[in-house]
Amino acid sequence: MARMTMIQAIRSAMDVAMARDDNVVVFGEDVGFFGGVFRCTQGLQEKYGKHRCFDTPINESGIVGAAVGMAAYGKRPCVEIQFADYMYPGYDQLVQDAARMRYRSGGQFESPLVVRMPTGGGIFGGVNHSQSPEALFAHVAGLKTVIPSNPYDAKGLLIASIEDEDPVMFLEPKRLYNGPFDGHHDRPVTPWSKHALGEVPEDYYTVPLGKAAIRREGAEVTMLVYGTMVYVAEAAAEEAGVDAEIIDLRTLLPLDMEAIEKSVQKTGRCVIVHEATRTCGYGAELAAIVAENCFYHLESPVVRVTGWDTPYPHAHEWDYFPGPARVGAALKKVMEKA
Amino acid sequence: MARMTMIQAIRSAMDVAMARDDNVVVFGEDVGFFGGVFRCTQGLQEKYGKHRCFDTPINESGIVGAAVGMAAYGKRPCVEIQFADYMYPGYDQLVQDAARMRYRSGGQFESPLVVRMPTGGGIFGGVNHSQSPEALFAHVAGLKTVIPSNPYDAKGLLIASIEDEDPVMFLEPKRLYNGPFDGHHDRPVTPWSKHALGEVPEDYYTVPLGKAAIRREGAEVTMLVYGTMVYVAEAAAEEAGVDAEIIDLRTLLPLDMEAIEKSVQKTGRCVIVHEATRTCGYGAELAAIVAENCFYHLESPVVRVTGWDTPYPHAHEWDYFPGPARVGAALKKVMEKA
Amino acid sequence: MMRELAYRLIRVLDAEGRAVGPWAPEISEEALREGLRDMLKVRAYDTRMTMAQRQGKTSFYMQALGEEAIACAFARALRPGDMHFPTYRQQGLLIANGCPVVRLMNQIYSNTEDPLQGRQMPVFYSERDYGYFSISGNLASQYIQAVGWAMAQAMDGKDGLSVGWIGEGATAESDFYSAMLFASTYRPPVILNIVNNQWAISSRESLARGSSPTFAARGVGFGLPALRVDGNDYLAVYAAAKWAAERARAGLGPTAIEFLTYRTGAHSTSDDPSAYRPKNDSEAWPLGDPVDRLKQHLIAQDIWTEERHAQAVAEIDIEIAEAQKQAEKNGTLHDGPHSSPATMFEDVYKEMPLHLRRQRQEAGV
Amino acid sequence: MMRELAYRLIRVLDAEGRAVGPWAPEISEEALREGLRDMLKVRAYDTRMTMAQRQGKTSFYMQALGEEAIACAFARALRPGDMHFPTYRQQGLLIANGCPVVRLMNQIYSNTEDPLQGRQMPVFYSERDYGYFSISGNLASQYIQAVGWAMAQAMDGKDGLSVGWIGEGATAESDFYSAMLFASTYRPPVILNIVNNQWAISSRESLARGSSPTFAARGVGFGLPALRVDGNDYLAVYAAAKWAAERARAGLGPTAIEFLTYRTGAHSTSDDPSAYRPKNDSEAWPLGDPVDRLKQHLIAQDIWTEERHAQAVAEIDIEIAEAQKQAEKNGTLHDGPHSSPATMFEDVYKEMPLHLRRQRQEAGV
Ligand SMILES: Cc1ncc(C[n+]2csc(CCOP(=O)(O)OP(=O)(O)O)c2C)c(N)n1
Ligand SMILES: Cc1ncc(C[n+]2csc(CCOP(=O)(O)OP(=O)(O)O)c2C)c(N)n1
Ligand SMILES: [Mg+2]
Ligand SMILES: [Mg+2]
Repeated sequence: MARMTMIQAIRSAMDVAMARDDNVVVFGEDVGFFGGVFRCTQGLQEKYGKHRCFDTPINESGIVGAAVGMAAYGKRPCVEIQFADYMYPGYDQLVQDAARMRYRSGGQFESPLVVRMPTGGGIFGGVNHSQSPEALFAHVAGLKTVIPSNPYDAKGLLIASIEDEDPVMFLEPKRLYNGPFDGHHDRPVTPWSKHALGEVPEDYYTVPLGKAAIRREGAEVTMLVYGTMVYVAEAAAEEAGVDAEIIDLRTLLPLDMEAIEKSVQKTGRCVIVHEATRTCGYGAELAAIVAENCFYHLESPVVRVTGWDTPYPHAHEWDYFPGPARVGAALKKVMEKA
Repeated sequence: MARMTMIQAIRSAMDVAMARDDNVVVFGEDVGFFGGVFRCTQGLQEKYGKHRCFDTPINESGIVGAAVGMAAYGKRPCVEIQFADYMYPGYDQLVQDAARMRYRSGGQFESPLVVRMPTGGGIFGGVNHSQSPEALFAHVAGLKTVIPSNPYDAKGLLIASIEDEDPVMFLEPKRLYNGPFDGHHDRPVTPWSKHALGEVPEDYYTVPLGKAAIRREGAEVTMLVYGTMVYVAEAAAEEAGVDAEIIDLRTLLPLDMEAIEKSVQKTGRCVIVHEATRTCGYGAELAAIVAENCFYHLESPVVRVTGWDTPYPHAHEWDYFPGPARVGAALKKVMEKA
Repeated sequence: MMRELAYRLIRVLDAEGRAVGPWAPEISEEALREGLRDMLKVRAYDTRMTMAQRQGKTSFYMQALGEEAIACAFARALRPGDMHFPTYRQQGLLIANGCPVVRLMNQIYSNTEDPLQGRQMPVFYSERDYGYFSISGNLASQYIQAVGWAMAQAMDGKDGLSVGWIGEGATAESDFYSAMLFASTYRPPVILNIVNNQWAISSRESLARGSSPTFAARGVGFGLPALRVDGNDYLAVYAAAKWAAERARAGLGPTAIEFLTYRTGAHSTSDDPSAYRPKNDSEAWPLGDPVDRLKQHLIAQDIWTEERHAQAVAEIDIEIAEAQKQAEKNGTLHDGPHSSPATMFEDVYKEMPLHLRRQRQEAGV
Repeated sequence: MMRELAYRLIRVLDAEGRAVGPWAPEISEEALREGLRDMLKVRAYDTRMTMAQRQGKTSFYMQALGEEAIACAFARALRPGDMHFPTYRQQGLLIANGCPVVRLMNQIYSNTEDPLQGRQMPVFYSERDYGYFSISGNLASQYIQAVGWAMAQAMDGKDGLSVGWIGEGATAESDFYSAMLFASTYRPPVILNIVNNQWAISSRESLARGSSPTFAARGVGFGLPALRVDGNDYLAVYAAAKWAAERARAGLGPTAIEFLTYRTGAHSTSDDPSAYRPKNDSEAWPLGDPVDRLKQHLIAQDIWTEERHAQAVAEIDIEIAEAQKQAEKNGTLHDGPHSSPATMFEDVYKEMPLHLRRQRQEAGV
């Protein structure tokens, strides 16, 4: 066991995966010699050579497209898109090719690749360094979507993703790279070294895709969250004095529907929180599922707390971010109407 | 007044708009001399010249990107993407540039452009000629999304879209180009000339964005539909003998929330139908909105009938398509559980 | 100078059917006759399937009429294990590589024996065992995938190679650029073919070419060796393919090749070119019929005769007709049978997730 | 031959500061001094804003250290009404075009007078009145937009032009290709500039260049006139800009220009190049400091002295310091004030739709 930040845990996952399987290759913009702008791939080129970890030209469609070709051949590419905001030029390759490869080829070709990308705001990244595009992946049949919220999960989920036979979109909440963040931006930052989930085995282990984690058991309301919002939910529930059951989804697709249904059927209330824009965000799917499958157990309407339906602003970051105050208000709202 | 197919109505809309405003320009793959693979732009190059209606190289990012530049300059580009399935290479320009232009430039530059694209299945188009990507647009703050279901609306909405100051994604259900289609693929096709909404004024008029149309008033259940599904809903309601209120949304964003809320508060039941894949489809947003805003009026869970979460298959098209049988079953289900 | 090859035209067969000039390849008599048969087979297959579509037996078809030499000669110049990343107009690769015609027809009919289980539109084949990558509906995405495949192969130290195929119209797509760029940067063993058949649905090739005199010139911009070849000249295609393949296998990196040809037929069965091109345009085309040109060469060499030709045409037609009968026993699109609708939910993921299992149940299949 | 210009290097200033060779432009003494002052101003502005970021007054900054000649000379060679589609490293265009520095600082500080109302990260300016298009965070998308703007201008029969700007690293993006292609096909009045400062964050220019000897050679692949110019030579930049602008205004179509320079500083305030490039790399750079080179030219011509230079530096520093004080009165990022949070909901659509009005209400702003 070691103390790791989320960056170190992610790096360790690639290191372990590359050591175990020669077919694992890592590439992307600035990931080779430099080790990535967030330093997640630092040291991998030195350890595994330029054929296993290398820089690419700045062309996201090229990165994903080359990965699709390599994966079809038999490699296991784990590529980095520098920011999730920059995945759009590679989206066609993901949707039309990676996601459909096995289906359209009758199983002759597959796309076992991972696309890692830092996601989310809270770092004054403004319009183009703060986006949360997870719903754009979840809507696409054939893709899997993973968002870890801590170093332990990040490593275990990333190894599982690299070993997975399907294309996995691996979203890394960049606000969590160095420590949990509960949305109280005016308070000092806690490092991972002070958090239980910053304790990470140095060797191989996996956290299976498709299984949620209950971060806090509770009786009054179910909170469906992922990534940074796990900590915001924890803070908000505590501050609001609500006995919330906090479910960290970890994998958005496949989704742990059973965990959700079980919890909401128990609590009868549900608050969903994410940073992405609201309309057609992943929270819409969660709300729809809960409304469809837990209708007769619900005591008040499901409430979504999300980023507003605007681009992510720079100066007004904290007015945009769904922080503990807004989440707390939602908790009170669902409790009130009981 | 004239009898028009949806193709003729769309063509007439561009004709009227080009005649009224020299800044309206029309371009895309095969749209110039040939008039488009679905012939929606036929005759426009001859009438308005090669500077106003022209062919482009096969590069969707180039088409949208050039349109963004022209629109910022002061033109009103109305471009065609040959199939909605081929918009992905242009998605970056739509999301990161067109949708955010006014916002990020403090109002100095705008993106008044229209992207027309044939959408949906039912024509044996298989994986890559059948997609319904509307949710991918609705999730993006700054875009508007329109889907007409008949020639009258198509013309009025397209003129309104061209005149609109925001970027409008104009999805044309290709299965409706030549006549309404209720999903009974084994029956003869009705042409638009036999439908009241095939009656279209030859001159200028608009149908405002953001206003739904009630196609059928009813007391027992609200059906939220758009495009081809309007006719499937009509057939299903009639066959199931359910007194359904059928709302044709016409514009997905901005959404006519008030019409939806009013209807569901009246009927207490809601069925949502679309052809796109289910997870994170537009139906999720509709279900979430209904569950949030009409909770205390709902007598049974909202039900979604959608395309399955798989690519759109070729031979099994009718097993995929949400036809009257599946929609009828949903109607019975929401009624049953009263 | 190397760069100039991008602006010339490599030809081998002259007007009398002689193989002349520095590019005349070494090729056996039997290989020449095989080449001719491959092309005839493609043409017969195309004719039958176009007809089958008209007869309502399937939804769609695309022929390669007039362009047969390119895929047929290229396939024969390569080795088993090499992987083609084709467009919808390279059925010649499959036929020259020995893929049974009945397999292809099963795909066209989306019947019970369709290797793709009826999921894909006709002609969107996938035949891994015949070196034929799964065809994507969105143009050009395969081009960069071919480069990725070649990079992977090079990592493993294998001497196989991959071939990207693209129509001249689709070179306009951005993935064409990604492919040229990655090829230029990493220099993996890939051949990047551009089939310039002068039309992209209704658009002339000049729309995608712009101010550049040729498509091969694009390669010059990336510092890649680039050839421009008469695509209706079986021997020129074969020679260029051999040259590029040897370079790739020797570790000298990628080659870009523009093949000049002409789309003699409609874009697809959904298309009617009379709306956008002169009726006799196809007759006026100067590169000639690739089948006739190779036939003339064989006859000129005394290794073929008009009679043997007529006989070959007849034999091949019978063979294709037989295959068609056999395929139709497995079903046709509109009359079935097809694979079970339950297959629709398979292969989306390696293991079917809960939401899909629930949906399959809802579908009752 | 025209094509060869893509493989050479156009220079005007020699080692002694003389303007020599066929590209030496006609330019007045006053224009030369203005050019020098523009560059000094950019440098002073960069220095102050980099410092302000370090002091925690804003979140981010990007300087153009060592590359000042390119934007400054180019701006002066163009006309009001021409539109630049820049990257984040062309602040020189704004300063040379007379945009008040305090306006720029207000943007850097996201304060109450920020023309973009605090929405954008620092340096993502938009200044329509100064011919400066709104900067996008996603690389290269502006390049094809510049072509679209030029097409629109040509439709209207105006003689204005547009200029696309891109870093050499970002030429790898597909929108670079779309732009070159549309420029090649439609030949509108656009100039497509590539600023090759040899680094793209940690990547060397060769990664994006691949097997081609230059970036200008990309233009050759599209049949476009393509120049390669010493970007640290104010006169060479000015001359190339004038040449390309005249061609464009005369209806002769687009020009591609590669400017060779060197990114002397870090990529941004978030970056520390010591992790990926040798410390003395920047000193070894042979093209020299563009400010020194122009200064030397002026002094050699006897229209400038070391004293006047020192005085100009001091004056400009005071001017920038004054502007900074004024800007800080309007607020800084972390201490505010900012525009009202309600502005966050504005300008998403021309008119605020119901769902946003509801959200604004929910936000209580
Ligand atoms: C991304 C994308 N855009 C548009 C299309 C529609 N489309 C299919 S084939 C075609 C023409 C391609 O022409 P070319 O590349 O010259 O190939 P050819 O048909 O001549 O063999 C077009 C525009 C598509 N399939 N994918
Ligand atoms: C689509 C996209 N991909 C990646 C990035 C991240 N990024 C920002 S600047 C940069 C390097 C650009 O280098 P270059 O084009 O040479 O410009 P320079 O910084 O040298 O001026 C990268 C990779 C981005 N902004 N957008
Ligand atoms: Mg073609
Ligand atoms: Mg650079």
